[in-house]
Parts: sequence; C-alpha cells; structure tokens
Amino acid sequence: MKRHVPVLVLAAVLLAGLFAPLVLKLSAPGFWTEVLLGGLMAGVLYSLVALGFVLIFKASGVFNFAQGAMVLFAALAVARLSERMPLWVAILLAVAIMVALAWLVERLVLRPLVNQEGVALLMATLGVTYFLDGFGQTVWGSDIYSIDLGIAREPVMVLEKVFEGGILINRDDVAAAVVAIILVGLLALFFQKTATGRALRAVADDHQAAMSIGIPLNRIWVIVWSVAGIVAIVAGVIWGGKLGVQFSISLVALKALPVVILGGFTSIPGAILGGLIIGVGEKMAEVFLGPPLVQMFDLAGGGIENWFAYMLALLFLLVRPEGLFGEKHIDRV
Amino acid sequence: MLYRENGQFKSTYAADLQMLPILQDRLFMFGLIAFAFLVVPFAASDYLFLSILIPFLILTVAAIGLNLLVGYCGQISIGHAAFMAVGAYAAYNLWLRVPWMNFLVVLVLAGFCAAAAGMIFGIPSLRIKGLYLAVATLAAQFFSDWVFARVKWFTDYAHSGSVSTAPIDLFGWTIDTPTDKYLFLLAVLIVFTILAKNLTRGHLGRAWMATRDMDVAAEVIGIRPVYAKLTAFAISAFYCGVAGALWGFMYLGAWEPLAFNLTLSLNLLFMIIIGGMGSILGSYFGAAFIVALPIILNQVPQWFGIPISTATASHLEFMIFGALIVLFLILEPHGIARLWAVGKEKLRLWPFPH
Amino acid sequence: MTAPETHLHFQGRNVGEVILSVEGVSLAFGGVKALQDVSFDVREHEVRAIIGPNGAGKSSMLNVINGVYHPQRGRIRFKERQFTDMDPHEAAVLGIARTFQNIALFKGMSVLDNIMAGRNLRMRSGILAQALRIGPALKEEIAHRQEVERIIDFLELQPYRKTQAGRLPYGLQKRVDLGRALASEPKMLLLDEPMAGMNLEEKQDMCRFILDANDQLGTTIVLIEHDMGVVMDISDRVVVLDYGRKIADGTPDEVRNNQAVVEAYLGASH
Amino acid sequence: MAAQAGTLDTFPKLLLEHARVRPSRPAIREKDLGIWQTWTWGDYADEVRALACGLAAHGVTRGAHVALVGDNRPRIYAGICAAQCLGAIPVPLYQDAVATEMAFPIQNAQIGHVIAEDQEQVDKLLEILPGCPSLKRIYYDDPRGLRHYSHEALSSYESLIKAGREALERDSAFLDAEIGKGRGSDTAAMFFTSGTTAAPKGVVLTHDSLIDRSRTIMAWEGLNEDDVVLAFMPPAWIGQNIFSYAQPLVTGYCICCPESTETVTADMREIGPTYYFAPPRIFEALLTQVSVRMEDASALKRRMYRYFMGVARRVGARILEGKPVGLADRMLYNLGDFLVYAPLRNVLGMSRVRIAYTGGEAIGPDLFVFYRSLGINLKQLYGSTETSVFVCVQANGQVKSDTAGPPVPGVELKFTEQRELLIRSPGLFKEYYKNPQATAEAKDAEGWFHTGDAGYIDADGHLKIIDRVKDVGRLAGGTLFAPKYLENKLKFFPYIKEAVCFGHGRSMVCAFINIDMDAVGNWAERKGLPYSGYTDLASQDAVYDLISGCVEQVNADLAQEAELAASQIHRFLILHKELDADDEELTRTRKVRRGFIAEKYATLVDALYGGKHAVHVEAKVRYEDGRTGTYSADLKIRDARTLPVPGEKKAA
Repeated sequence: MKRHVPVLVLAAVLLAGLFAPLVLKLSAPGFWTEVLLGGLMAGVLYSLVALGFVLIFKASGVFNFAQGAMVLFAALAVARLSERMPLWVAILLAVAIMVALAWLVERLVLRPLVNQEGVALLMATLGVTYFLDGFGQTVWGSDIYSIDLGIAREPVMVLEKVFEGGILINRDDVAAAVVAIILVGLLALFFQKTATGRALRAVADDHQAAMSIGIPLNRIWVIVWSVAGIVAIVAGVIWGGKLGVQFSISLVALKALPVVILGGFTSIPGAILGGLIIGVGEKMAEVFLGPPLVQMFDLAGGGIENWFAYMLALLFLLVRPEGLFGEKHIDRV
Repeated sequence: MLYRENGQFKSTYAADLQMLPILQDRLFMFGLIAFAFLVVPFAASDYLFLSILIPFLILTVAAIGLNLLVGYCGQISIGHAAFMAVGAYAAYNLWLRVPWMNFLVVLVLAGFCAAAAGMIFGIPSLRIKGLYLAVATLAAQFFSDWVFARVKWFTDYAHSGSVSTAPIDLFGWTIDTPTDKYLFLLAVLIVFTILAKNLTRGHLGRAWMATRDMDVAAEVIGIRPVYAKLTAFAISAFYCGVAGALWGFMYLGAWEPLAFNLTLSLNLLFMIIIGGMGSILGSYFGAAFIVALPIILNQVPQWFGIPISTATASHLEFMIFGALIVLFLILEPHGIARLWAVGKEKLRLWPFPH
Repeated sequence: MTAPETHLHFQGRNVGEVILSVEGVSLAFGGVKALQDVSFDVREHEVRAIIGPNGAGKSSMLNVINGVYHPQRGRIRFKERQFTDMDPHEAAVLGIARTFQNIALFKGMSVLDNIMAGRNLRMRSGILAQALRIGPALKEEIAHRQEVERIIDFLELQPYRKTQAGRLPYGLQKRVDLGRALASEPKMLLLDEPMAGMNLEEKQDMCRFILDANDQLGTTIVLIEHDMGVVMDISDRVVVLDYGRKIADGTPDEVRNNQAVVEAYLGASH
Repeated sequence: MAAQAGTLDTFPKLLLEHARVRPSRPAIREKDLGIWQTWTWGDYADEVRALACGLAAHGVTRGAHVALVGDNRPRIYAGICAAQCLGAIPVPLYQDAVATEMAFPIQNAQIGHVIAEDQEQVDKLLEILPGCPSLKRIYYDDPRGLRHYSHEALSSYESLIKAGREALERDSAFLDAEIGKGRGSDTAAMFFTSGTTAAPKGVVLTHDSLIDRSRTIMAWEGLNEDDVVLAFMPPAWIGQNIFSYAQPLVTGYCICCPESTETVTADMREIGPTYYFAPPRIFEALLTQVSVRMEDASALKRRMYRYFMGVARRVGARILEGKPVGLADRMLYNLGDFLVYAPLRNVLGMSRVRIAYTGGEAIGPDLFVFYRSLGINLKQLYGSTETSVFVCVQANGQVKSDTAGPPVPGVELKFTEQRELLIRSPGLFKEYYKNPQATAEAKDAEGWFHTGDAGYIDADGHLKIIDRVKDVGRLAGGTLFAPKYLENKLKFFPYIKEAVCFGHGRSMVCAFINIDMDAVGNWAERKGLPYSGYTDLASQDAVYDLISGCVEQVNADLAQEAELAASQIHRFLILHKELDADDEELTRTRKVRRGFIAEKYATLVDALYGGKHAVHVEAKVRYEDGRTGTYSADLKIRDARTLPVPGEKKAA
C-alpha cells in the first residue's frame, strides 16, 4: 500500500490542476469543456499510437522509436496514393505496404538482432526511424500534402442548452475520435479475447513458453508490426486530414512515448488511460497554464504542450518507475 | 606487421599505465598531432576547414561526452543536444553580459551550466534504466527546445529569437579565420580527449563501466550508483556544453532557436554507435563519419554526372544513416573502433591470424 | 553464546569473537516466504557454510547480509553495527564482500580492471585529479595497482591480466570474481556457490584459494556450496536451511548426523 | 678490465667488480607483480653479501655444499653467488625433479643447506628429509602456503637475509676476507648430470674453467653489457646456468626471469633478448607453433607466407652470411622481411636477437635453416656439462646446418679409432664428485675428456657429430645405423613430437612415433575428426595416414644418402602414450632413453619385427592428478613405403 501513496498524491495534483480553472473561475464552463473535449480527442489519438507501441513491446520486447516515423510514412503513402485513386483503395494499398514493411523489419532488423539487449533494439529502431523518414520522403515527396476525408470541416455548435454560448466542435474531430475509439476497442478486444491475441501476450511473457505451444515467434513479430502499421495508418490519416501530412507528424507521434511511460510499457488499459491523461493534460496546460506563464516570465509565446507530456512522464518515472499498470521488477542476484 | 614490440618492457607501473604503452603507437600519435598542427593549416582549403574539419572537431568533443555516458556508463540518452544548447546559450550570455571574461573561462562555465542541467536530468537514472531513461532524456530535449525558444532573456530579447556572436579574442589572438578556429579547436579537442581518456582509466571510469556491465555487482563491491551515474551525466553534459558553446561560436556564429534539436541529439547518438560505444577513439570515427557522409553523398553523384537535388541528397543521407545504424548494430555492435582495434591486433600478431 | 569450540584445520589460526549475527530474519517476495525467522552467527576468521536443498533460501540469506534484499523482520549485527535496511555499497564499506552464483563480472573490462574495481571504495582522488592523472592521482592508481597485482599473483591470474573478463573460460571467471571480492580487503567474504560447474581440478584450486584467503588474509568466509564433500572438508561450522527455515547448525560432523538434515536432503532428492 | 683480470678469478669478485664499475646498470630483472622488477648490479651485490653472511651465520662453511632448487628467480642466482662467497659449493637442482630424484644429490654431496623456491619444493624436501641426515636447514623464498609448517629445519629466505644483514653490520670485514680467500682453482659449482643410464654424477667445475670459457666467448662473439638474456630453462642445467650466471658475471649483461612458465612466450616478446640459447626442442616447438598458427590464417596470408618462406629458404641464409645475392632476390627478401620475417621475429620475441645458439643435441637441418633464413643468427655449439659448455661454436658467417662449428680458442680436439671425440680445454671439469672411477674413465691421464660422441672434423675444420658412440650401430646387413639421425629427421615434422628408431642388428629399421598433441589435435579439428584425448587421437586411421606420409618423406630423403639409404623406416607404430620423463622414458632434458624404451616396450618391438599388423598393449597410465589407471587396447602397426637403395638402381 505504501508505494501507492505518491501515485495518489500525483493523481490528486493532476485532478486539482484539471479542475482548477473551473473552480478558480478562470474560464467559462463551456470553454473549459471544449478544451477538455479537445484534449480527450487528441488523447484518443495518442492512445492509438501508444497501443501500436505497447503491442510491439509486448510481443518482441522492442522499444519502437520508429512508431512516429511509421505514422508519417503511412500518412504520406495514403496522401500521395489518394491523389490517383479513391481513398479506400489508397488505404488498402497502404495496409499492404505496411504489412510488407513489417515483414521486412522482421527479416532485416529483428531477426538478426534477436536476444540483443533492449537498448540495442531501441537504437535499431532509431535507425529504422531515419530510414523510414528518408525513404518516405524520397518515394512520396517532402512537401505538405493533404488527405481529404470527405467530412465537412465546418464546426458545429452543440450543447447550447447546457453551457452559455454552447461548445464548438469540429465534425472531423468527432469522426476521428469515433474511429479511434472503435479501433482502440477492437484492439483491446483482439488482445483480450481472441486466441491470436492471447498468443501475442504469451510471447511477451515468455518467449520459450510461446514457442513450446507452437507459435512461431517470427510470424508473431510480423503480425504485431503489421498491426502497429495499420494503427499508424489510422493515426496518420486522422492527423494528416487535420494538420496536413508533413514531417512534424512524426514528432507528434513521439508523444506516444510519454504515454506508455505513464501507462506502463506492457499495459493496454495503461496506454489508453495514459493517452487520455496526456492529451487532456497538455491541452489544459497549454490553454490555462500557458498565458500566465508567458506573462509571468515574459515568454515569447506558449508551446507548453511541446514538453508537458515529457515532463509529466519524467515526474511520473520518479514516483513510480513501473508506470500505472506495469509490473514491479525485482532484480535477482 | 608494423609493430616491433621486443624490448618494450615496463619496469615501473607508471610506464605500464601509460596512455599509449606501445612505442609505435606513440610515434604514430605524435606524427599525427604534428601533421594536424603543422601541415594541415597550410594545406587545407577554407572549404575543408569550414564544412569538414571544424564541425568534426566540435562534434567529436560532443561525441566523446555522450560516449562517456552511453558507452562507458551504459546510461542511454537521446536528448544530449539539450546540453549543447545549455552550453551554447550559457556561453552566449556570459560573453554578452560579462565581456571582459576570458573565453576559456566562458567555455568552462558553460560546461558547468550544462553539467548542472545534466545532473538534474540524470536524476531519473537513479530509479530507472535503459528504455525508460531514453524517454526521460527526451524530456530534456523538448524542454530545452522550448525554454531557449521562449524565454527571451536567453536570447537577449532578440526579435527573431536568433542570436549572433563575434570572433573571439584570446590573449590577444583573434580567432577569426578558419585556420585560427581550426587550431584553437584542435587544441581544445586534444585536451578534452586526454582528460576523457584519463577519466576512463581512473577509478571513476571503472565505476562507470562496472555500473554499465553489471550494476548490482558494482554496488555490491562498493560503487555508489548515485555517484557513478550522476558524475557520468554531469561530465558528459559538461563535454556537450563545451561543444555546444564551440558549435555556436566557432561553427554557427549565429543561430536560431531549434539549432540544437532532436536531430542533433540523434546524430550524436549515431556517431557513437557507428564510431564505437565505450571508445574515445570511436567518437572520432563516428564524428568524422557523420560529418563526411553528407558531403560525400552530395559530391559523389556529381563526379559521375548524376544530377541530384539537395533535398534528395538529404533524404538519401537519412536512409543511409538509418541503414548503417542497423547494419552496425547487427554486424559490429562496437562500431568502427572495434574494427580498428581488431586491425591493430592483427598487425601486432602478424603474420599470425590470432 | 555457548557455542561449542570448533575444531581447527590449521594450527595457529584463531577463530575469534562473533563478527556477524543474524537474528530472526524473515524475508518474503509477495506471498513467497524466502526466509522465516532465521538466526545464526559467524565468528571472526572462521569458514561458515550455509547449505540446503534448492530453493531453501541460501542465496536470499547472503543477499540479506550484504544489503541487496531488505528483510521484513529481524536484524543483523555486523561488528558493532546493527541494521536491517542497508544498501549493498554500505555493506561493502563495512567490509562485507561477495561473489556471485552466476558470475557477475564486468564483462567488458579487463581482468585487471575488474579487480581494480574491487578497490574502488578505497580510492579517494577527485574527478579533476583523475582527469589530469598527475601527482597524487597517479600515485594512488599505482599504489592500488600494486595491491591488485598481489591478488593476481595470489590467484595465479598472471597470464590473463589484460584479457577481457568476458572472454575467459568459466573457471577462470569464477577466480576473477573471487579476486574482485578480495581486492576490497574485506573482513568477511560471502561466496555464493564458488565451485558450481567446476571440474575436479578447478574445485581443488578454488578450495585452496578460499582456504588461503581465510588463512593468510584472515578473511572470515561464509559460503554456500552444493558439493557436500567440499563443505564438510573446509568449513568450521555449517548452517542448514530448508524451505527458508534453519533446521540445523553445528560442526560438519554434527550436521552430517542430524536427522532433520538427512530427511531434508532425502526429501529433496525425490 | 684486462689488467685486473688476474685478480678477478672468482664469481663473487666479479660481482663486486660490477657493483663497483656499473652499480646502477640492470643485472637481473624479474617479471613480478606485473612489471619487470629490476636489481641493479649494486642491488645484486647487496643481496648476495647479506645472504652470504646469513648463510655463514647459519653454519655454511668453506667446502660445504649448498643446494638451490627453484625456477629462474633472482634469489636463486643470489644464492649461488652467496655460497661461492663463502667458498661453499652451490649445487643447483632441477626444480621439476620428483622427491626421490632429489635425494641422491643431497645424500651424495652431504648437503646441509637448501634454498628452495616455494611450497612445492619444500614439500619434496621434507618428504626426503628422513633419508638425508645431512640436511639441516631449508630456506624458502615464497612463504605462500607455508605459514603453518612448523618443521624445525624450515625458515624463510627473509629471515636468512635479515640474519645476514645483522651479521654484516656487526662485522663487515668477515665477508670481504672470505671472498678474498677464494681462488680461481676452487670449485665454483657442481652440476648433477641427468645420467641416461647410471645414477647421476656430480660434475665439479672450478671458477677458472667457467670464467675462462665465458671470457673466451665474450671475446669471440663480442658480447657486452647491453646484451639481454631471458632465463627460462632450469637453472640446474649447465646450459642455462652458464648463460644466466657465469656469462653475465663475466660480461656484465642483464638477465631476465619470466613471470611464470605459462607466460614465457609473452615475456620473451616483451624483453626481446639479444643473446639466446635453447635446446633444439624449444626451436622445434616454436616452429610447430608457427606452422599451426599459420594454418589458421586466411588463404591469402598462407600463400604469402609460403611464397616468402620459399624466398627465405633460397636466399635468406646467404644474405645473413653476407654472401652475394642477386638484386631481384635481395629486393624480394626485403619485401619478405617487411611482410613476414620481421613480424615473425617480433611475435617470436627474436627481433633483437644478435646471437642465438642451439646445442645439446643435433638439430634438424630444415629447422635450423628456417630460423637462419628468417634473419635470426642461429648457430650451433657443441659442449657438455663436463666442458663448461663451450667446445665448438659456429663463427658468424661460417654457419653450416650439419656441423657444430670449429673449436673455440683454447680447445684441442682429437678422435679415437672408434671415431670417439676427445677434448682438452681449460673449461674441463675437475672431477666427478666422489666418483674417481668414473672420473678416470672420462678423463685420461693426459687430460683428455672422452665425450662418448662419435664424429669427425669436416673439410672446413668444423666438428660434425653423428651420434653417441655406443648408439651408432649396424644393421644386420652391415650398413651404418644412426638412430638419432633418423629420429631427428622424423621429429622435424610438426606432427611428430618424439620418435624412437630400432635397427641395430636387425634387417630393417622400425620406429615408435609420438604425435604432437597440439599440432595433430589442431589438424584433427580442422578435419572435423572427433577425439577424446591423446590415446584416442593416436589410434585413428587418419592420423596413421598423416604420419605415414611423414615417414615416407623421410625415406625419400634417406634414399638420397648412400650410407644411410638402408636405414629407411619400414614399419612404424604410434605409441598409445606420450613418452614422459616422469616414467623415465625421457631424461630430464627430454632425451629419448632408447634402451629403456626398447626394454619396457619389448612386446611392441617384437610385433614390429614380427610382421604383425596390430599388437595388444596393457599399460599403467598415470593421470595428471596423480591417480593411476590401466589402459588396454590394440595398437596398429603400419608398413611404410620405402624406396629402392641406390645400389640396386633400376631404370633411370
């Protein structure tokens, strides 16, 4: 019980921070809710990318730094392909490309490096990141591209009755959130309920055991990297549709890292919850903490959201290194 | 093949503990240093100085710093450009606000600022290892990006957020021309190399390596993990801070926010992976490689008459870096330095294979 | 303490006062009880063995003594110091060294550096002095090198001085592990299965080194070992653990004839 | 120095002279605790003086015998000199001798004091102590493991030195007087010969004889104080002793003692001796190592090595002797020197060797030429304990692979009718200790020493030794049979470690072979042949094929030499065990004891000549840990192809 205390304290601080603007009447409830919803939506996307990350980590013990690069690569593929074909065909083709990529990664990177330390594998994914960034931009081009999802962009006003002035919501955001939630749900189900999903988890727990019940490790790796690739496509398309497809997407996707720190490297619920906390947290911080900070220190603009997630994760690491749902690790001597 | 070691016996521990115990190595090293000081300044073009030698010298200092942490102490960092940034801005502000201060003192103080930052961001390493630590160091990266872009004081309230410097005056020597800069940097690098080499050979270095190789055993024989890790972070950041200051003053001259971004951090990491983790010499190889490769990629197609745009070249560069990282991790996880060591050992045992 | 006089192997070696006492130590991981209310003592200069079937809690006991694990109950007294909660490096400073069952050498370092690292806690020169490596820092380095050379000589490791530890054969790695522990000039040395996986000749060598360390350097030895012949041969007194409890304690002869011990071993061999 | 030479007639006087002339030059280095700890001549003299006084205090008197048993350690050499200071006679004993072997010299020479290196030697001495009533005191150098030994005879070298220093302080004149009493004609040391047949004999050598030979060689070879010697053979062997005790004291050069037997190769690389002496088997072992290691090299490197070794064989020796060689060959050799020879010399530790000797037994010509062609000035010498080593030494520039060179100044040679070599030289021994009969047999009234070696002086005035007089036999057909000559030829192959040839009074020659475990083991690993140990490896058909090839090559060579063509080896077997000095099959200097072996393995010899193709053996085997077991199996016997003797020439 003792070790939960700091976590509870931290949670209390976060919650206090969350509601402070309301309580201190810094913000209208409508605006606050808008920010909250915006944060949640971003958070869902973080969760999505983090899921892909957790998947890979669980199945192959690889800390996949390339997740962001995969999102960028997928988004670029869809964007450029959809210029010549219907969007759904482009997405299907992108799926095929990501599966091929997964297969190549397994063949050329993971298999030769099997049994290496985690840090070496992390560095290998750094290499993959660079390669994908360069390769993607060589093949697909390096301008800013757009993806037209065919959803009307103008925002709608909802809940005018509840809040004064109502809440402005983007339709594509809603659509994106819905898609993301569905995908997160599907993945969670896949992991918890299906035989393959359970097999994937078995691999994470014990490579030997998984092999002994007849699961070929190499195929599992291809599957998880493929799934992670598909998740990347969804995230890429959603973000690409919203922000335009450009290099910065890969940086945004890097936010999945603090998310998994928060949630624990191997926990699916942790990834989901972590994503939401980070999404809401950084939006709230940007909107409500940013301006006072700017004023106080005479800053040249806000931008807290660029680092808030990492600092939060750092703080969290000090308090509880194993993450929200991670397992405590005991060193055997 | 080139070695003649008969008769090179050591009759004192001091001789046995020399940095280069083999005579031929010492001769080679003196030759190389003499060449670098006496021949290169007259032989090299400004282009060679500005686009290869100067960045190489500075990045080597940074790579040695990162190598102390990652290669020797086993603590990973993917945010070391942050400490370069700290060093660069600290030096800038000292230079700006305390104009009478000797630049060498400025450099050292900039290093100390970076070391302090390094210790702060090294604190998580006391509780977490490996992959978790990587993310923690990313926090340093993004936080420093933000701080130096947003806090106006650091950039002297410059409108664009950019800062610019002027040539340095050192004991009456104005370090202005590429040759001047080269000579100054070469001297700095040699000093820092010797210091680093000595550190890694002393008990602190052994504490680092012990922590890297087997942290529990290290603690059991009395090595305090707090001390080993934090000193590694501090000294590593110190090197990067100095390198950052040099990068700003001697290479960039003027720089914008985000000059010390994640890409630079990753480049530093690649230098030590390709050059060789846990090897000072490897830091040289890695820095040389990373500096030279883009230039070669730009040049080679031209020699063959193949038109290639700068953008394509930079994308190719990314791909080749990425592929090389993976290749090195698979084929030679200890990098070029290991190849060098193996080659040297072969020469010593020549004509025997092992 | 009314412990019976132990028999001595060597004339001239004096087993002295109690140097370490373990009092009512209990340790659990989650629900697994590794140690339950274990008490025993170790006298200065003696060779004390801890034996027991697999999973009896022997390694956990060593880990408690040198602070790797912190027991939930009970206390430990080493010389004049009492503690329950101590970090391993503090134990090292107090003079407790140990070797590991699964050799935990610093694989990337040379044999010399491994053993030198064992003397780290005795080295004082500051960072700047080390970086400059002049004067006192170099003198200190040389002085300790000399000490380490004595250990290399003692353990007959001369041909391997500059070999990377990870490249040595198993038996030699064990010897380097012992050397690293001895380098800190410990009062007490904990040996976790020092002879596991060795052939007869290597075992004989290792026995000789352990006894020499005990005899010539005066180091108190606490060891875990599976080879009963070795244990009975070299130890003064033996503690027997089974399922985390102490079931016997006494001279090798007493323990050999103890009914509980016989049963524990028969039970374990099924 | 020449002017004083008359007064410097004993080793202690020489030592003091060096301490006076070159007090801070290195005298002895020993690799200990990781570095080459150095005694200057001053330190050396100090140590010896203190030690001598200590010994005197403990009752060592003029004419007493003091034994020294241990590896090459500065303190062992100091012990030799300390005994000499007092006019006592140092007797170095082989440190690898078993306890029973040590008993004889101690009883024979009534030795009262022994300086022993470590626990191992002390244990052996304590074991034989009851049978050696003369033995009063044992001093040990390394106290390791001896702390609880409480034998009254035992005390430490340290305590001896301490006692000596105290005595020296009380009365420093005593020692100088003792040293002054020494005369060149006094006995300097006694060496026990290993005695291939009878009990060992103590060879008594005087200061005069040892100093004379050392001075002669110093002048002959131009040795000086800058020379460096690595002492790695047993100090009880005259060959080592004269190089690491007598010669340095005469010349003033520095000797180096390796850290341990396992590190000799590495230590040699570090030290890089300039003056080197080793028996042929050491050179043989080195060459085997070179061949084995080269076989692991890449194909390209191997080809390069073979090519340049070919060049070296062709012109290397000529270049070393300063004979004219074509420009192209000279350039090729220089290239080879850069690529192969110089690096090879470096890894062998022979880069700095100015003069290297081999002797004690014949060296295979190919082996000899190999080193010479590498540019190492390897020369042969002839000598024995009884002659203070130096009888014949090849002169620079006049080296032949099959002779021992001309007699050095001061030596007279002549031959008996049986071709036995007789020697008269200032270096001759005084007598065999307490053995007037043997002395009389070996040294006749005119002072000629009967060597027992058969040989002749060739056209160039070089001595050529064929074999021992008693070993040179005749085949049934009446032709000459020189077994050692054949064995040496066989042993030149890296795969063959030892060979024993039989044939005296028989119709044909047959041989026992010992394979070289390292070389053949390596060969088997590359071939993918599994084996469990020596015995298993030695019995494999593939190994027999390999050895068969070697034997047939020897036969082809022999067929070229008219006198020896009949000695071609017709049949051979590979022994199931390695010949071992502990089993008395070899001498301590690893010479084959042919007679003993023929007796011990009579059934095998009979099987060879009986035309059988296998023979059953049952043998006691002693394992390394001292246990014994029995081995029983069938040994295979092979017929080797022989070539027609030139006499019965067929179609041209």
